[in-house]
Amino acid sequence: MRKEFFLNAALLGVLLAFPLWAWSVDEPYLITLATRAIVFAIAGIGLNFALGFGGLVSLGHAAFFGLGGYVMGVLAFHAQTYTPVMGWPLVINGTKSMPTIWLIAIALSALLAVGIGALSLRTSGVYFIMITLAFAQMLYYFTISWPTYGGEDGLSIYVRNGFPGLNTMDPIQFFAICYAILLIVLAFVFAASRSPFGLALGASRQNEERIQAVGQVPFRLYLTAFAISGAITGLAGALFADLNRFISPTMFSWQTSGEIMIFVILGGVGRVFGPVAGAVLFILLEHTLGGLSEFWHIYLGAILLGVVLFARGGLYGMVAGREVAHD
Amino acid sequence: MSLILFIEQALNGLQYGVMLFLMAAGLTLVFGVMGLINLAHGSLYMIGAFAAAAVAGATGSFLLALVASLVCAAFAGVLVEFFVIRRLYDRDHLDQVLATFALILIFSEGTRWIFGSFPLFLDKPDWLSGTVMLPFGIEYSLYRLWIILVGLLVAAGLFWMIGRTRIGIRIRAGENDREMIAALGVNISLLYTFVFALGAALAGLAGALIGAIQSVQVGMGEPVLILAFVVIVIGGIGSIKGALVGAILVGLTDTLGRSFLPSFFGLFLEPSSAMSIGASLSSMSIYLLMIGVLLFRPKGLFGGI
Amino acid sequence: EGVKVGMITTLSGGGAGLGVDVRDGFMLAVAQSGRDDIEVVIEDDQRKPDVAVQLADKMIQSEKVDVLTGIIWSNLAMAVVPGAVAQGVFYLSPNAGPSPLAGAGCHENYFNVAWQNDNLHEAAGAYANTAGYSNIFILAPNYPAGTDALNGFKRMYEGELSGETYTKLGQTDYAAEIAQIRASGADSVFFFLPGGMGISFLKQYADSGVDLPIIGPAFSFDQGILQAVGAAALGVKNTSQWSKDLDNEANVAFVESFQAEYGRLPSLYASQGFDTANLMISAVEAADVNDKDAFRAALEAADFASTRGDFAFSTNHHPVQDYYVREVIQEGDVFTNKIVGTALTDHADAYVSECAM
Amino acid sequence: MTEPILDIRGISKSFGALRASNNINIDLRAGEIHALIGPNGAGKSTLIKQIAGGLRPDTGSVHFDGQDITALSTAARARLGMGRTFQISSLAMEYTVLQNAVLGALGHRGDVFRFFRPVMKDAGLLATARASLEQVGLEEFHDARVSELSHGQRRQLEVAVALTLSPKVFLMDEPMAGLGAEGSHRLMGFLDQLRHKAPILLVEHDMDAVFTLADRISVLVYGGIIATGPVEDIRGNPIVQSAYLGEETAA
Amino acid sequence: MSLLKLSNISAFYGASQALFDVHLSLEDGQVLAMMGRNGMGKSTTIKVICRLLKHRGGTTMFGGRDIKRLPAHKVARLGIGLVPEGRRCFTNLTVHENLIVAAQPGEWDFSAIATLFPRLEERKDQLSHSLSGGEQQMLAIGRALMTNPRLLILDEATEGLAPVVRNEIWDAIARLKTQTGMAILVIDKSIKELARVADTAVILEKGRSVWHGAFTELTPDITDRYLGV
Ligand SMILES: Nc1ncnc2c1ncn2[C@@H]1O[C@H](COP(=O)(O)OP(=O)(O)OP(=O)(O)O)[C@@H](O)[C@H]1O
Ligand SMILES: Nc1ncnc2c1ncn2[C@@H]1O[C@H](COP(=O)(O)OP(=O)(O)OP(=O)(O)O)[C@@H](O)[C@H]1O
Ligand SMILES: [Mg+2]
Ligand SMILES: [Mg+2]
Repeated sequence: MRKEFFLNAALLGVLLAFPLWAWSVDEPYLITLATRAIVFAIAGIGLNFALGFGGLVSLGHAAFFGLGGYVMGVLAFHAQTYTPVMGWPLVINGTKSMPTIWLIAIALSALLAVGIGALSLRTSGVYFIMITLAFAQMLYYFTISWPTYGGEDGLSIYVRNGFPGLNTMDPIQFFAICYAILLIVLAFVFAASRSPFGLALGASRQNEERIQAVGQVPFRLYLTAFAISGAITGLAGALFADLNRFISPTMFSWQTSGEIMIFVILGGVGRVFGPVAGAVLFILLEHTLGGLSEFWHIYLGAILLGVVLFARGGLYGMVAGREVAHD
Repeated sequence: MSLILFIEQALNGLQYGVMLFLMAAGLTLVFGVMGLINLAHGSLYMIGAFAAAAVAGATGSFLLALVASLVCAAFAGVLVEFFVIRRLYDRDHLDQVLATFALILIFSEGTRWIFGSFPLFLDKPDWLSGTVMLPFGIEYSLYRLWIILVGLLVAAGLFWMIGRTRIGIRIRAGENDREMIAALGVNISLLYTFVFALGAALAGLAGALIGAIQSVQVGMGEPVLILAFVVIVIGGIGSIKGALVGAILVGLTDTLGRSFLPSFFGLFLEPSSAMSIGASLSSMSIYLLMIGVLLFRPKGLFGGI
Repeated sequence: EGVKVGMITTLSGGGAGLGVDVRDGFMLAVAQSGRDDIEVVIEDDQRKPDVAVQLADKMIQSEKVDVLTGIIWSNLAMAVVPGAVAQGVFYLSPNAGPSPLAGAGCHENYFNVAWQNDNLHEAAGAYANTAGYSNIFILAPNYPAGTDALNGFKRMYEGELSGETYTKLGQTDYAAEIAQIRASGADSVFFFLPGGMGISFLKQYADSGVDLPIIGPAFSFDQGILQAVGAAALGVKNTSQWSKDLDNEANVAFVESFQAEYGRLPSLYASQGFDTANLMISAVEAADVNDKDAFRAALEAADFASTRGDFAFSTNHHPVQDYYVREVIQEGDVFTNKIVGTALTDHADAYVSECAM
Repeated sequence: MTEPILDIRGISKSFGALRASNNINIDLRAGEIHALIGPNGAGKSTLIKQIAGGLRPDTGSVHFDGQDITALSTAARARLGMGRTFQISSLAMEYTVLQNAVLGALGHRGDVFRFFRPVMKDAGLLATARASLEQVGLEEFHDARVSELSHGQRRQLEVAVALTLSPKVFLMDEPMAGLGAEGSHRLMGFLDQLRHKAPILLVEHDMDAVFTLADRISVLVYGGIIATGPVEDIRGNPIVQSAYLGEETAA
Repeated sequence: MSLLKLSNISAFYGASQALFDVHLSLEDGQVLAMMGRNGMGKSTTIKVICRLLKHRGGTTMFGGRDIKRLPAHKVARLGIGLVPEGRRCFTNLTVHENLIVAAQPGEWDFSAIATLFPRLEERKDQLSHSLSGGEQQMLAIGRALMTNPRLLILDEATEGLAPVVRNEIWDAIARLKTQTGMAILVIDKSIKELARVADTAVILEKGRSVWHGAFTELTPDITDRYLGV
């Protein structure tokens, strides 16, 4: 417990100190890299909420990540071109305001998650993995062939959206926004993991019969968890789109779902900070190994393999001990 | 649309289904029966295709190439099982996901390192080339007919092994409770190595057979992997019969969707949008099928408990 | 003095062959120039748009490159190019030429050294006319490049269409489409199926008993891929702005030195990489890269010996060049292409007028 | 006599050709322990499942506290006050003993959709949980993980969790199974007290326990109830002796 | 020489020690009763014997061999048949498949089991997960017998069985002992029933074997102290 606390603090500290250092030596790219890690971490935290706490192994979280991205892209695109998103039955205009975009991304992702969840939760285990994948794949194929927003080519939003009082094009300021969101999301997930809901959700994952016998309905717990999970990942998608100032169907691809899942597993399933550690390590590896050789994926694979084989429970399992602390 | 074309497309769908079954057969075995999520199944498929291409290139013999695909993939399977998978049986499914994802990276780039970045040449042998005339004047590829035959043979063999032999019973028992089956005196480790190797060999064989009419290149395994998962989930995990039925359903849906959806939309939309709407819908069709099946049968068509 | 180049290209995974060729062609030209003041930083984009964007940021912000190049895929180019040129670097495209960047989205710092995406398909359409085809079946994957391909083809083609089909991106089995072709009563087939899709299609087509003539853009008949298609491609006509047997001094030297250096025949992509580098070198020799206007003018002049013979930029910084018809032939064990005609001469692209430059 | 709290009327259930419940009528009244005995496979657990809601009867109805609950879900029945223990322990294996008990208390209180208050610091829940753990004798094991408990300890916890629900009736499927002699004794003493709080429908093969505790016994054979009555009647019933008890115990 | 002999066994679950100093021995044809309160280490000792849990200290000898280095399946093949706590039937197999899955040739075959437990024959093709608790228990016993072991281990094998069936099982154990000379290690809570068959007994208390001797020497004093009855 103490160890885990220390690790959490160190992680957050490094994540803050590194970009500040990069800023001081004028390496904006490194700030962007850290921002990228943070955005992926948020996506991972979202997935972890369903996967780690609720045992809902979703291979379709790209659906929410992509939706968040497309919310940003579509709204900003219409704001850029001064065309309404929708003219009927009510007029909706585009926007370039980050907070508005986030709220819409969160709301729509939660809504989509409720829809997908309500259907998918009839199944369980591997069937659940595959049915969530199916939903994401459909969105993927849909966006690829949907010409309005660029199809497979995606859509560039040349200027980052605005946040009151900040210059979002400045890497360090955009980083600060993402970092603050990370902290808020972490705080929420941390509280939720210790809350009545967290306890019930965890019990439901371990034994549905048990949770029913104490008078609760697993389906409602799962659906709520899935919606929250989708909302967080959707928010990450919106941030990711703003980070790249670009959206494309790749955000919906199963590789994206897989990558988000890798962050979670790598960091430690069911640990509040696990996905943060996972995303940071993954980005770090990608960044440092990429230059080594054309065949750097081999090294990456070998390292990941080493982590699974020798570190039970991911990085957090390795450093902070195997057992997940629940209280 | 003529009836003949419809029959021909249905036949194509069936054939595509059997091809999908070949890809999925090894996966059902390993996944359904051993309860192991093996994302590297696609890599074993790729290894089979590359081994076949290399041997066919060197010897010119297609049969030798098939043997090579079986042997190499099985061997890779044994290595993987022994060094990696074996340590993961009593772990979470998610650890298996991460480990086998890592294996994909290693295998893909390893293959590219050995064979280079360009697709390889692998062709069917002369004695399987050309077409035959079927009733109704349908001209059909001999090789594709041959694949149907091999696929059905594999299905029958697996069906018999899993359902009727003691090895099959033991494998299934091991999936349920590894510790207990060992405590009853069954060498489950060895058995699992065998099953994994068999699954790998089947993947490799599929890679070689299908590689002969598709492209043999790095990354060929991943799309197949998804399809194969779709197939076995529709059919019900652990059921060979389910995999076969699921594969044929997917094959038919995909093929018929591709060939007739655009003209269907053409009935009431202008041609170019009918074309693209039809095409997008048909690329989603198998996922729609899967969702539909799972909504009514949450454990797949032939899924057990 | 000197120039720093960032190359973002695909070096791992399925599409790596193209990136490797572009890089090898590019680096060959750099080496041949004998200049030691050209520094090239190469990174792998893994064919992921977000990674490409990230690398572009890195190249521009940390490496402070003057020139970016290397991207293979249109969707990655669309992700990277607008942002990069807006930050003042030059982007020289060795492969992708999406239409927005040729039309309304053109930019003074963006130069395409390969072709606009529609060009090879337009050439195929033009060839179909000269070959006398009047009822052709056309197919391409269902994504923007596929739509562009069919539109490009139709722009030049004057005959009837017996059918038009979009396939799934990444599709590997074409039995259904081939059956449709057979049933459609077409007199010929045009297809655009890049990479493995094309290999699968050609092999299956050859095995189907349908023997209508096929035409396609060079992508499916390129040196890197032809060996994998094998005899199934023999005799197929394809359109390209380059061919190994183009008889000009620069090309002969290129083919020979590429083979000597890398031990394989150069591909279309290698030639494009090679030309891109030579264009850049010609500009470096003429102007200082820090003087953006002068450097741009030097690029616009396109004063270099292209492997394709005559080469010029139109006002939207896309090539004006000839497009050839090639036929797949066998030379000993090797399958390769031979020029059999010219489809379009001094051809620009359809979007020039939309470019405000 | 008082109105029965739990009243099962004419329940039938078939699995294919097998008739696992055959027109069963059984009731449970305040303050009593009603034991349900019968050979293995007679349909006792199947009946309990239908009462608790895990299984829908083909025909017949379940009345609880004067209300027809046949259509309600397991969770809804639990909230109405049905406490249940499983024949094969069914607990949250990764949680500690205390967490499992708190879970019961929380489920009973019903406000699970709260995201901000730490649940393991909730005094009300903790008090309920601790009290019920103490009643079954697990007070020393608060922080032990359920996966580390022995078989018998799990059975005790199972009862404790049911207690946290302060149920109106208990359905207990073989609570003694797996308990040692001492544990059985202790549990018997405990159930003896418990019946005054809430009546118990007890499925049990431990005849010592049944004969000591039960106020009434019903005998289930091949899905049908062949006899219901006070202990002496059942013990003396010749059919019960031959079909279930065997000579020795009957002697 | 003893068929089974454990001396000085210590064993751990992760970092926590479950067995400290366990000794026991069992001869061919004998029945040993292992007793103790809940959680005292009985099942853990069984796991050590079957090599499902690796012990740290002490020696385990079976049939004159040190089995410390053997994997579980080899130990089982030396002739140990286990009926584990909690049944652990293969729920995805039918009754018949459960029985033959690990069968070894010998006196106990399907028809012998069918005679012992007619109910199993009736349910032959049913998946075992839908069996009643008692039926599963019968199946677990049958499954172990089908391996035709030299040593049969019954960990609470009569749990959840109707009294008649339980009687049958005790009768069967008695018969096994006299007729086949099979050695049996049995854990059960009913001293009265154990007394029918057991020759010797060992009592575990907090991971230590605190008493062993002939079953007849078990005085009320001892059972009261260690078992609470
Ligand atoms: N889902 C099912 N499908 C088919 N048969 C079933 C199913 N569930 C139970 N059975 C059968 O119904 C009968 C009654 O089972 P039940 O579990 O109710 O018995 P029980 O009286 O609780 O027995 P025990 O005392 O052994 O626990 C058994 O023969 C069992 O095999
Ligand atoms: N998997 C495990 N991990 C950690 N500790 C365990 C595990 N299994 C058992 N223990 C602990 O080891 C001790 C001995 O357990 P064991 O199961 O051997 O008891 P037992 O004598 O068989 O009890 P019972 O009669 O209740 O079955 C117990 O205190 C238990 O908490
Ligand atoms: Mg029962
Ligand atoms: Mg025990």
